[in-house]
Amino acid sequence: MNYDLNTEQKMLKDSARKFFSKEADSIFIREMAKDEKGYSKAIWKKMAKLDWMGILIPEEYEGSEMGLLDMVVLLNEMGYACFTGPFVPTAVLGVTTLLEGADDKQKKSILPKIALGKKIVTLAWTEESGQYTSKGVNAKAEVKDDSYVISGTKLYVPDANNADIIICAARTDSSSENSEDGISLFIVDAQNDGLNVEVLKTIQGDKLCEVSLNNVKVPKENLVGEEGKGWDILKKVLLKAAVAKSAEMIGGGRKVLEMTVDYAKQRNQFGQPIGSFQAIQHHCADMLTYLETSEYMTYQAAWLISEGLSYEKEASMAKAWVSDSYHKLVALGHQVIGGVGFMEEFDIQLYLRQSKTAELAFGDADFHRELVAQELGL
Amino acid sequence: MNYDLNTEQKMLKDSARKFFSKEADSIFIREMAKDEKGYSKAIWKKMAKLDWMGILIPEEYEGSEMGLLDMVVLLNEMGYACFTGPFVPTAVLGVTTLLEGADDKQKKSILPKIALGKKIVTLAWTEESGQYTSKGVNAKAEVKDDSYVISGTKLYVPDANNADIIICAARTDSSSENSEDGISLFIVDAQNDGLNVEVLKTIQGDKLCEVSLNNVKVPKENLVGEEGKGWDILKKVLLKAAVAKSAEMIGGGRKVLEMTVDYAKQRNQFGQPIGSFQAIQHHCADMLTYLETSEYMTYQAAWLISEGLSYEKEASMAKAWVSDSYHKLVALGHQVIGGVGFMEEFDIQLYLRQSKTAELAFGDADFHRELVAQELGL
Amino acid sequence: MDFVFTKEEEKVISEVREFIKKESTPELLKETHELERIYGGKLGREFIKKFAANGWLCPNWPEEYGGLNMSEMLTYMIKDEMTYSGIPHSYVAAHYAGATIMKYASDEIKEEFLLPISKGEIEFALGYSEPSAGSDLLGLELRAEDKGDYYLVNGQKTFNTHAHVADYHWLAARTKFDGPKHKGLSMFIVDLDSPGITIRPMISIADSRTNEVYYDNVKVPKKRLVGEENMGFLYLMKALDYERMFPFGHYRKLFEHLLEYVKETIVDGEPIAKNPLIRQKVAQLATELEAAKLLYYSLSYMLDKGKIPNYQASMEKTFVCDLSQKLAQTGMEILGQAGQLTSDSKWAAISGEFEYYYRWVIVETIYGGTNEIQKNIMAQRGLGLPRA
Amino acid sequence: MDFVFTKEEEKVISEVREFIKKESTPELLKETHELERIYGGKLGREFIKKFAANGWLCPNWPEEYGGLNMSEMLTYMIKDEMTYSGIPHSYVAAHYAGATIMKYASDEIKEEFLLPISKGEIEFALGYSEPSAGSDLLGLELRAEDKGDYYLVNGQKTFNTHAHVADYHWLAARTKFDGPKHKGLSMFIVDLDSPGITIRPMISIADSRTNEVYYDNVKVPKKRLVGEENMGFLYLMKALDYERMFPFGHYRKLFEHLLEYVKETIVDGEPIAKNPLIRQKVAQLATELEAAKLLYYSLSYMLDKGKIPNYQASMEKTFVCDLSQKLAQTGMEILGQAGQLTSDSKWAAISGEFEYYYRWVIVETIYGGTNEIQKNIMAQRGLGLPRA
Repeated sequence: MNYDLNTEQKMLKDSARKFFSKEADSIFIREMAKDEKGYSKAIWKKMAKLDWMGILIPEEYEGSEMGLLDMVVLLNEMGYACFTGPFVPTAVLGVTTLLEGADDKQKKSILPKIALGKKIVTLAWTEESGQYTSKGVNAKAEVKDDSYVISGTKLYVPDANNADIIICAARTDSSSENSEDGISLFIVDAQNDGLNVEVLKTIQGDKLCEVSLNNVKVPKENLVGEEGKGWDILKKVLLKAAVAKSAEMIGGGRKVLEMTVDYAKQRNQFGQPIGSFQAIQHHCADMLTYLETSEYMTYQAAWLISEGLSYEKEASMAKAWVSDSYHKLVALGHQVIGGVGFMEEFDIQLYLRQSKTAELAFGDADFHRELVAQELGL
Repeated sequence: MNYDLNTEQKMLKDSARKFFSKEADSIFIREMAKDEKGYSKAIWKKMAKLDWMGILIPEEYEGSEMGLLDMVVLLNEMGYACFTGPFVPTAVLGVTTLLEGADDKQKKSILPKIALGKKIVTLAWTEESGQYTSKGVNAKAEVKDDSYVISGTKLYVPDANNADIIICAARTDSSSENSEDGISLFIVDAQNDGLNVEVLKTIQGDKLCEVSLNNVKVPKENLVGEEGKGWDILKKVLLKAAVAKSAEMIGGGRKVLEMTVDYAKQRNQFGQPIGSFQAIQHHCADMLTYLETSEYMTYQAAWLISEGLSYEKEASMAKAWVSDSYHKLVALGHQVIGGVGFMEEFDIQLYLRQSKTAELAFGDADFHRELVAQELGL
Repeated sequence: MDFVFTKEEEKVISEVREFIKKESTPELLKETHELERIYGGKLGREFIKKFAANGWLCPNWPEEYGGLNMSEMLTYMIKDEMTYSGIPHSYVAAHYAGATIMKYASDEIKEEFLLPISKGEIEFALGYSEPSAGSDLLGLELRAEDKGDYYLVNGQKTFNTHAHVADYHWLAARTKFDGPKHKGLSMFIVDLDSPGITIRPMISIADSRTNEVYYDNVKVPKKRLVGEENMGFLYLMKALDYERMFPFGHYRKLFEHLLEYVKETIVDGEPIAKNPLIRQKVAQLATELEAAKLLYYSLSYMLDKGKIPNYQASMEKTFVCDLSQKLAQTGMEILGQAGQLTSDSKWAAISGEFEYYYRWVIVETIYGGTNEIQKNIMAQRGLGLPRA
Repeated sequence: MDFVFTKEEEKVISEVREFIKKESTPELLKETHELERIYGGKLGREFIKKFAANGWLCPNWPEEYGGLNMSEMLTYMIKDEMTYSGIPHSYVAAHYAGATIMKYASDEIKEEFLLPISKGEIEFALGYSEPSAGSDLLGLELRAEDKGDYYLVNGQKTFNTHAHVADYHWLAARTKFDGPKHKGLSMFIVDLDSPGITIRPMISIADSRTNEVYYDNVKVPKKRLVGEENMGFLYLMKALDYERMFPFGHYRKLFEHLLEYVKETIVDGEPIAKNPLIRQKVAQLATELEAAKLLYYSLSYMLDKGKIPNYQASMEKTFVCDLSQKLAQTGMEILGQAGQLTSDSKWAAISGEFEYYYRWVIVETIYGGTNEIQKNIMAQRGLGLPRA
């Protein structure tokens, strides 16, 4: 076992830390939450120049082919900065879906553009129920001539408002008793007729969208993978995205712990720093424990994925554990910081919001515990 | 609203406190856990003289007809002393079952004897699954001539080893799809042929028994209530017994809190009483909160029952809340008392054991929360 | 024992309920929500004057001061109903300062303030916290110097929630600058439009407003000193004992909305009400709300018997505030993705109430004395454990 | 990064597994269980001598002292396997005292003790706690007075778990009676059959035995002083840093038994494995065991890199000990009524293992430093928070 990042990963981590602290301070984060698009094209271009979009993309498609562990290193820093925007939808969700399911032609046409920062992609999976289940997919896609025609409403689609391409899950066959059969994935041009995107307002101000599809025509060659077999792809994407989301959470958690401990050292009450009171010390110790266990769980899952080993159980364990832990960590941080932390201008609140949306994204703790139970043979 | 006991109840409480501290110190409690019978006949007689067996029994059957709230006052003190034995099986389980279901003749023949301390009664409900559910009742009773013939194995029957009469739940009809139909209750003489009792060893050393019935013949007139309608009786008995058990737990909880606070005041480490450390203070404050909320919940449920008002939701809430709270309270007490409390000779361990058996008796917290959900219309 | 309200109590409370139903408008409820349920908004003031005309704002006060001489039990019941129904329910003058004025202030102050308070005509803003005085109130440094006819006040307050809508400041100030800290505080009633007072907004993560209040050579007439000079800390502490109650009708209502949601919602073709996990969560919340209710009314019962709750009030406060956070989190778990949407989102669940409260409840375990301080009180006053 | 063991490590551990499988008997496991897994029983001694002959008792020790010069990672893996398989795994000499002897003791002591220790031939009993020295070790009062050739020792120890089966006492005593408390302790190795030593049993709620040890004018030869006089507290603290590990293979095994039970059990006609509540509980335990594993091996990784875990060891200890209590409680919830039955009851679930562990785990968050002390360490050493 080896708990350390390698030299390249450490460099990536350092440069990401510097990048975000320079480009995206907490004032910027607040602006983006209110901003219609929620991201800055200028920063996007800089990120592309750093080759971050292509971390998961094989070299043949212009990526750097580094793997999910490296992506996790970067996302950790993104979470530390509370940075949002279309990066994860594009470089994780979009790329992973295409890598798992797309044919060479599709990959060639999209992945290099992603790697160069020229295309923003997202995945439209969940619908009204908000559930990452096969039963939750009810949009319909019917064959008509050389096209599929898709209708339905996808919800909670991250950054669809910014996307050039929306990979959309829809049902091509409803006849099977097993709801996992009959789901297909389509590469949909966001400019397509009949497609409408509306941003939903969330507690974090990240851009989750409603994507309405009203007889949207998609050429047959835009089918990703086999018709009706989309669920096999989605299952893998879910777990990888869950690990990516865990990485953002451990980054946020690290920042919250730092803020909290700094405050506890500086704030005096009753003639001494509040950090000298046992109750505060124990809150901080609990936060530290939540954080370090979360880090280990996340890195382990990411490493397993990067190595091509079996990762299902560990990925779900990570998302379940990190979701719960981050929630508790932030609550303790607020409790230590007290009234000041309740104010909009203190940064911990940004992380309170982040923790809630991250908890819900790609399956919450209960959801992933159920997957763990399945992996245990229950 | 009135949170106070009335004068008679206070007197009952005081005299019970005195009685148990005189008759049943913690050495005695330890002896009884190892004793084959688990109770002292001499003390039983004294308790009978105090009219405690008849608290729930109407005056016409020689009881004092005081009601469940008064019983709870007494049981609170019994729990405080960690006192076990056939009192609850007889004076709560047995009496309540008979009051809910028996006919006048049956009552006349048994209740006065209970009131006078001359009969020990218990209720044999659960079986191998240990579940207080209708599906859990699978012993069979078949009509043969003027008798029912009962066969099956009842488990976790409290004090069956001491009982003169075992009221036994068995299935007289298995044809209905609804498992609640077809259950009947029988008054069974413990000396009956084919009936065998074996004491199971528990964590507390209270006397839960296996009662095997092998073609036990019971006269038809020993049927309690209508044939096949026993479940209606059991449902009520369950909730009343659950409240009685909660009363024992709040008594135990009070004692544990006292022991813990005493210890925290006397024990010095780092040059000061450990009770001056904030971590210890907060443990104790949490214990106090668990205790007082548990007391209120228990008394409210008991009062509702005593007044003949609707009590189902509050009774299940009480058992769920008290079971969880008592468990946590004892755990905190152990944490404060530390190594000394891990030793057999320190009394807190008696309450650790009591809390576990009480948690399981008459439905645990999960079980009663499910009942609460039903009461909420879910 | 007795765990129901009397017929008389039920009668009064049904009148209150009736009145609120008739008189509260959607606009009032909106204003109240936007003001985080404090008193002082335009519609709130109008409503409360009518409400208070029935004596319901300070029902436990003597009749001469505009009360009804009613029991604390009824007072608590009315407060519960006020919180439940979404009308303004956070009052400084009526529910914090009033009792102290009645007990310690000069006749002149009593005459000037008590009736207008109980009639809902004027409101105070709490002036305790300062940048260096949070949990440790004795750290407060705002100075009031005796200048003969008046006190000259200089310094800064923070987290003074009602200041932007209230008429007066219920001000704790240091009047003695040496000696033991707890023997140098005094209480004042200060016109908030006095020259030299500046009020600056502080915005919370629940979008609510609280304030910094700056005093720059503010002259406060001597007659506005409450009780004796340098006895302020005693008054503060006593007031906390008498006044500390934490009604939670709004959380009861929030729970009811959650329960309705659970009954009505079908996910992936299954009613979520059938899901054992959700059943457990909802039942647990209901159980804790029941326990909170019993704690809440135990305080009024004690008061009616002439006993002063102290650790009991800390217990109730802590229990309810913890519960509010559990409720918000559990609700969010049950609502799933829809829970994160704000009230103005088309797909928001339960009108975004949980999204809002999820942010709001952060402060519950902090203000009015943190959980940590309350637990110290329970341990030391309730159980006699020694101070460090 | 890398989250699997190397092939070499797997090879060693499979040899260990093989050996244990072959050599451990039901009688040994029974004795071990009855001795609460400490070393010192008759069968245990026989077994461990064979086991230690492979160098597996102190694999990280240098070869000259009977070790294999192996990595800490392997040492931790072997310890995990030992706990998992139910053989004796609580050693004072090999796992607590040994490293301190190696680092600080005289050559004479090293020569006399280190090889016998690593060969499993002798065992020590920990002699730290006293009636007035629990969490506060500096409160210890047992006196060792310098009498020229020997120390004269008087006083009382308590909770000295191995004393009734061990050969030597690893004794902390006060040798300086004035000045700062932490500069007056010394460590000794004392023959437990020395005249003047009395050992009295203390029985725990898990039926295990620990001891009070009384010293009445016991003469301890000077050569049995470990390291320098009055440096004992330093040695103790250093030893804690190096030696604090908390293997939990026995809890992993307990969980596996619970998982099997859940898979096999049908209640009221339904497999309990289908119950969503039980699924959540089991999955949560599995998840926490995974986190515990990662914490556990992080310590050995640090050690192999030459870093000394301090707050990390406290974290692992606290996490595992909390987990043991959750496991016991959750197991009991799942087993229902059958869980309360003791191992000799016909209807006991999982041979009464949970009933037993339910009692045992009480001590986990207490001994070896309470959770409260560990959290102080994490806050102060791990996060730099100031002492009060």
